[in-house]
Amino acid sequence: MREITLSQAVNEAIAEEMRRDETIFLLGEDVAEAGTPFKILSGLVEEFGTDRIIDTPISEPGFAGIAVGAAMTGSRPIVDLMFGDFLFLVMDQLCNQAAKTHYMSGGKLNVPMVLRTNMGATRRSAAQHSQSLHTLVAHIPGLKVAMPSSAYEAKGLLKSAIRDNNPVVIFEDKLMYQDKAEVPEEEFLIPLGQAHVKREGSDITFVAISSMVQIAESAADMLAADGISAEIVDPRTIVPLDEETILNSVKKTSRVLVVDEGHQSFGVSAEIAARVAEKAFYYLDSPVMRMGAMDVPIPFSPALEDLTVPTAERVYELARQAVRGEI
Amino acid sequence: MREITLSQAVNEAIAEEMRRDETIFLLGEDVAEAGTPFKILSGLVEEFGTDRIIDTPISEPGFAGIAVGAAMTGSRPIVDLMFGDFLFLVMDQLCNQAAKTHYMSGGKLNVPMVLRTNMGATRRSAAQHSQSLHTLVAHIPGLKVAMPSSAYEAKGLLKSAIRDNNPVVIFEDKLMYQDKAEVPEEEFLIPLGQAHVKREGSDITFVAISSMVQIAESAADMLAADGISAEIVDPRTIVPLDEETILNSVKKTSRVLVVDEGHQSFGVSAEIAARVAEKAFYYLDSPVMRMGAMDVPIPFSPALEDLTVPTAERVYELARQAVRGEI
Amino acid sequence: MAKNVTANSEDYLRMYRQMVRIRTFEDNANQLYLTAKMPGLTHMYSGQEAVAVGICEALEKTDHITSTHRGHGHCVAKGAEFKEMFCELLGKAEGYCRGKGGSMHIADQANGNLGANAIVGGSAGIATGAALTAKRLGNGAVTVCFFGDGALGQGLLYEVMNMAALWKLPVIYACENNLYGEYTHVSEMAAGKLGGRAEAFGIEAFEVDGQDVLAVNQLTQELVARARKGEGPFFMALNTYRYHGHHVGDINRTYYRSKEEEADWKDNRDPITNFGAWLVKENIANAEDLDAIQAEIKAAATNAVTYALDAPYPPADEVDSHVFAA
Amino acid sequence: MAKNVTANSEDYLRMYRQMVRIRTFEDNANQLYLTAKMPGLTHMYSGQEAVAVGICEALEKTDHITSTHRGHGHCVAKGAEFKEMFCELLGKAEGYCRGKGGSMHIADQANGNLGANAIVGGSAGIATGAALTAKRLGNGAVTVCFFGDGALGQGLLYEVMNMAALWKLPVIYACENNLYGEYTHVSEMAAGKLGGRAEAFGIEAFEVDGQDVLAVNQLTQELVARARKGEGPFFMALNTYRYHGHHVGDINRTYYRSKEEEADWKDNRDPITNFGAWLVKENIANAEDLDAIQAEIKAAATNAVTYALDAPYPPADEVDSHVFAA
Ligand SMILES: Cc1ncc(C[n+]2csc(CCOP(=O)(O)OP(=O)(O)O)c2C)c(N)n1
Ligand SMILES: Cc1ncc(C[n+]2csc(CCOP(=O)(O)OP(=O)(O)O)c2C)c(N)n1
Ligand SMILES: [Mg+2]
Ligand SMILES: [Mg+2]
Repeated sequence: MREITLSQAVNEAIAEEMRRDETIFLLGEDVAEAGTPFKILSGLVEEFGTDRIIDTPISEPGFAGIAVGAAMTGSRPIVDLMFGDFLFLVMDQLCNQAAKTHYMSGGKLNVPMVLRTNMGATRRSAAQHSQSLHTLVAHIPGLKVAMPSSAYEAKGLLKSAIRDNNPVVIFEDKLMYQDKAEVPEEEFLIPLGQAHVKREGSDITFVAISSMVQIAESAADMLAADGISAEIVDPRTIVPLDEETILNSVKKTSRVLVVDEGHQSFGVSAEIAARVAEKAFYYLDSPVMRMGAMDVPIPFSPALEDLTVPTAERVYELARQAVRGEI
Repeated sequence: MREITLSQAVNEAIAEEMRRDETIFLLGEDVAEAGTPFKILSGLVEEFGTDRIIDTPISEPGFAGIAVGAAMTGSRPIVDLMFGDFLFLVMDQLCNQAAKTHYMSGGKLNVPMVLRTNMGATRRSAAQHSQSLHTLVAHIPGLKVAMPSSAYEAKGLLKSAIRDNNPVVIFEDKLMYQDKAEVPEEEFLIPLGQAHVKREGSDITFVAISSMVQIAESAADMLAADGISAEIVDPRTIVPLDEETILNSVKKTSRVLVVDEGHQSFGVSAEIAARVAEKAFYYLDSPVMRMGAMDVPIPFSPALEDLTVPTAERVYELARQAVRGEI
Repeated sequence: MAKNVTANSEDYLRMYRQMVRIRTFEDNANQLYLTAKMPGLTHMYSGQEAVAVGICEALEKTDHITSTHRGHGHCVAKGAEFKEMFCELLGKAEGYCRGKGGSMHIADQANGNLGANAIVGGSAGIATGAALTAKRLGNGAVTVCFFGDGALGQGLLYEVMNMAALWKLPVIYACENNLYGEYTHVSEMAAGKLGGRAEAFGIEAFEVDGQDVLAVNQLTQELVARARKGEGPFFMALNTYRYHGHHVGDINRTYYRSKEEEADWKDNRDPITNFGAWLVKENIANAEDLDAIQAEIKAAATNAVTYALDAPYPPADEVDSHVFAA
Repeated sequence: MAKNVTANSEDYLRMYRQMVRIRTFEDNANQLYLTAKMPGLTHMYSGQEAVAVGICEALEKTDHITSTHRGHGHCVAKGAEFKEMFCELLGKAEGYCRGKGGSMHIADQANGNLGANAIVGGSAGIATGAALTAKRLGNGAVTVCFFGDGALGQGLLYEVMNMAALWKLPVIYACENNLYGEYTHVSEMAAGKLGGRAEAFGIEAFEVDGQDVLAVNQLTQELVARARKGEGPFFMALNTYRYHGHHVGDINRTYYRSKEEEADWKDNRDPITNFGAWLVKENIANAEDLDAIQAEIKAAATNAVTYALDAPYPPADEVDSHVFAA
């Protein structure tokens, strides 16, 4: 199968959906001629025009709010939020308005919008351009949250998100934009709320989110050399969360390590760990483990930054100890 | 000992600290003559003047940002955020600026500010005035988060928060403002990061936050009638979290139910449950349980709203089943 | 009060009726609250009727509005019915939002009301987005964004006014200046000139007597027509006054405005009384006609209240429906 | 270029030196990036030197500034040293922020620089808050808030300008209009007139040639003096230009501005060249003096770069220090 980059996958997903549905438009900073600083959207303005690929001023709360209103009145806007760290600026529009409108109106108003943004550290971008803030929106009822782990997921999830009748926030790992994966030429969708067992195994389950799937795969390779078999579950969306697939895996392996790039405390890894501890408790052979980013603002210095996020070595080490009964 | 309301406790704490330290001032909407809509701050402007009790326009991001800058330059501002739901509006100033400044400056700049706000549903205030959003700030490194469970805690924690050299967010339950508790006349502080064992017990631990301590107490009373002894731990601050007190209690009782009024999924209850599942795993006799608010926007209708938050009956029921081994 | 260029007797009487309907709705809501039959809090629109009616009478059903915490007036003016409104205020299943929204989130999408909002200034983006949809679809719809003087403190408004101006969106920002945000006077909350805040973005700004329904209606008709032609956005400052406290029952705060000021507005500038007098003077109606209208509306409100009080709450299993749309 | 009323030869030469120091700093930073010695990204201030220097030379050490993502110029102009700055850019322990902040968060609190900010417009509140402290303490300090034309899109700015105006705070909002926010022209981002956005709040607004260090300095001196007397706040729009791409290495984007435009600014409006020529014309320095200054600064920069490249990274255990202050 052909391989394309995650960036191309996003571009294709948007182009395909925009061709299909006139009500879709996209807005954000430097999305048109510039195609975003990451050049993810290059070419779209040439095909769809500045009427549908709209450059905004640097007004995140404002254009997020505009998207909410457009979505309530028959449009399907896609918001491009240049960095995930800017989520803090749009929280009111996203969480007080978009997330609650359907419920508050007793089901009469819909907000079918997608907010695409990114996450991920180790790009030496320092504390305000390196955060992985998906937990914040996952905590707010009414928002769906997708976490693609490769170009394949990026395309399939984004297409589903665009067709969904609810506000969906999608986090792309900015270090993965140039990573390639096999992506079919034919149209496909990945449903929101369906986890993927990325690798089967029997001794321990890794629940790994976004780029942490790659980390988990490297760790699993290292474990294999020790004769330890790891299963990898990629939830793909954290809201809705496919609890069943996760629990089934843990029930089979009896051990779990949740790996996520958000800060560990009060993070997504806590939710998954808590569900396992509640619902697969009697199947567990060792403590529920998790690994997130350190609870520190992301430092600029490369010497420090690399210490803050989960690595394959540390995942491997922790898993090995668990399987050996050392934890 | 004399009893005062939570509202009076907050008022006293601010007045005492402002008398002690000229650099403290307070700002927010209708805080001066009006003394806030809840009348919590009545009398302060008469004593301290409009120079130190400052009415602002309806500009939450703006005055939060002003507080950050004032704090960086030698003031100790207290921000009054009228409803916890407006946190979404100040997230950038709080989480990208206040929380990270000390770290990003390598320890050279401090942001000694307090943001007081509230939480809590069942006041028929609907989806945008009923949220309990403490998880959001707890997830961001650099912020401390206090959750007073009575007038006593409200006073002691707020005084510590004002003296702390970091940004501290303090959530008062708006249903508790008129609740009375014993509060000493003499000056006292409650250190941030020290849990309180509110009631000793042997069969199950309730970790209960803010007003959920009252719920846990009612449930414990009901359990006592069944011959079941519940211990109640009130963390008092969730950042820093006094993990040791919680784990010691669980190790003793071998069962835990975390009760919190934030939405259950991806909430504070998940973090505490996950820590227990990791660090007290071998002491547990039954699954780690938690109860938060339902994962729905808070509905207006009284018939629905009361279903969304934990109640003593449901806590009692769950605990009883756990102790009887039915879970 | 100047005759509208385009309105006829029927229009005038409908405006009168709509203003009376708002006042009557609020009187009943107030009573429900004071007798502890209404849960929660609500904010009375009484005194500001000419704003909502003058504006909404210049709109089509297919035009949109966004509303505020003080939103009953907008809702009635845009075409809502008493029964569904009272049901909503009481948290009943037959309310416009099945009781889930309540007073502060009442919406009526069938009539183009995108909803009240409990975040001051929170709907400025929504209104502007609705106008963007209209522009893209080229359907000629106009959106009016209602907000109070207090909302001028919110930065979001300036962000979206800038975009509306850049993109020439068919949206009208209607600032109801009732002089106070809660207990603070507009002069302590807003530096400079109100209209200047729109003019800064190249948006034409207008000021109008918000107690004069015809003046409001005339100006709105002009602006709506221009907005439909792509000449928007526009900004209107409407000078008005709220009769009640900030919210129902909130009556004992005398420090922020004087009883004389209140009396002056109520006695001399009441939009319904004045418009009624004008209708009589112009021989469009006589005093008995107006009394009959009032009586009829009062009876309709009483009926609706009775109905709503007896109506069922939503069933418990609705608590977790409508979190996500299908 | 008009002589300053208050400045003398020494002042002029210091301004010249400071502009050269900024340009030289940036040339070295650019080189470090292009040779892959510098981690991350950085935004060059080259071309805008007269703004930072003209303003900061009118300030005392005890006055505050807040800076932006394009902040090296402000940092140098407010008194920072090359060594600590390069160490910071390279993530070394001796950097102003122990390597934790980097280019986008460099701060130098000893000289009153409250820090660069990677959130566009993010420091508007901080600057205004610093001015509130100054007003409360009555210490006469003034704060200058630097921001780009792009930051005019952020609502926060309007919220805090309103409060600054209401409370008469000693803060100067300095908008560096270099015509672009990333790859978008200011005319596509900002409707209306730049200065009008401050005047809307009753704030006096000024426009000045940001390539003329003396004009900038003269205006700032006047405004700082007035702000110290309680006549603030003020707003300045400074017309300027950035020579490099939006960030270092970002050079292949020709669609948003023309090579001719770039050449025009560099060839005809360079703040250093023009000020140098003026110094010679006024007999304050001759060409050799200026060459010597340039050479000396170049050498100092080279030394600092060498030092910083060899300097140690912070130890691993610093990763979780400074999360909370003691
Ligand atoms: C963001 C936000 N801040 C504060 C409040 C609390 N609040 C509700 S109404 C109000 C005053 C609003 O004043 P204005 O906009 O003039 O409307 P009015 O009440 O006069 O109709 C305030 C401060 C809120 N609901 N939302
Ligand atoms: C809130 C926010 N939105 C977007 C960005 C991405 N960004 C960084 S610099 C920039 C352009 C800023 O333009 P301007 O304020 O004119 O400053 P200049 O780069 O021209 O100095 C943008 C959009 C950001 N850092 N912060
Ligand atoms: Mg008002
Ligand atoms: Mg610029």
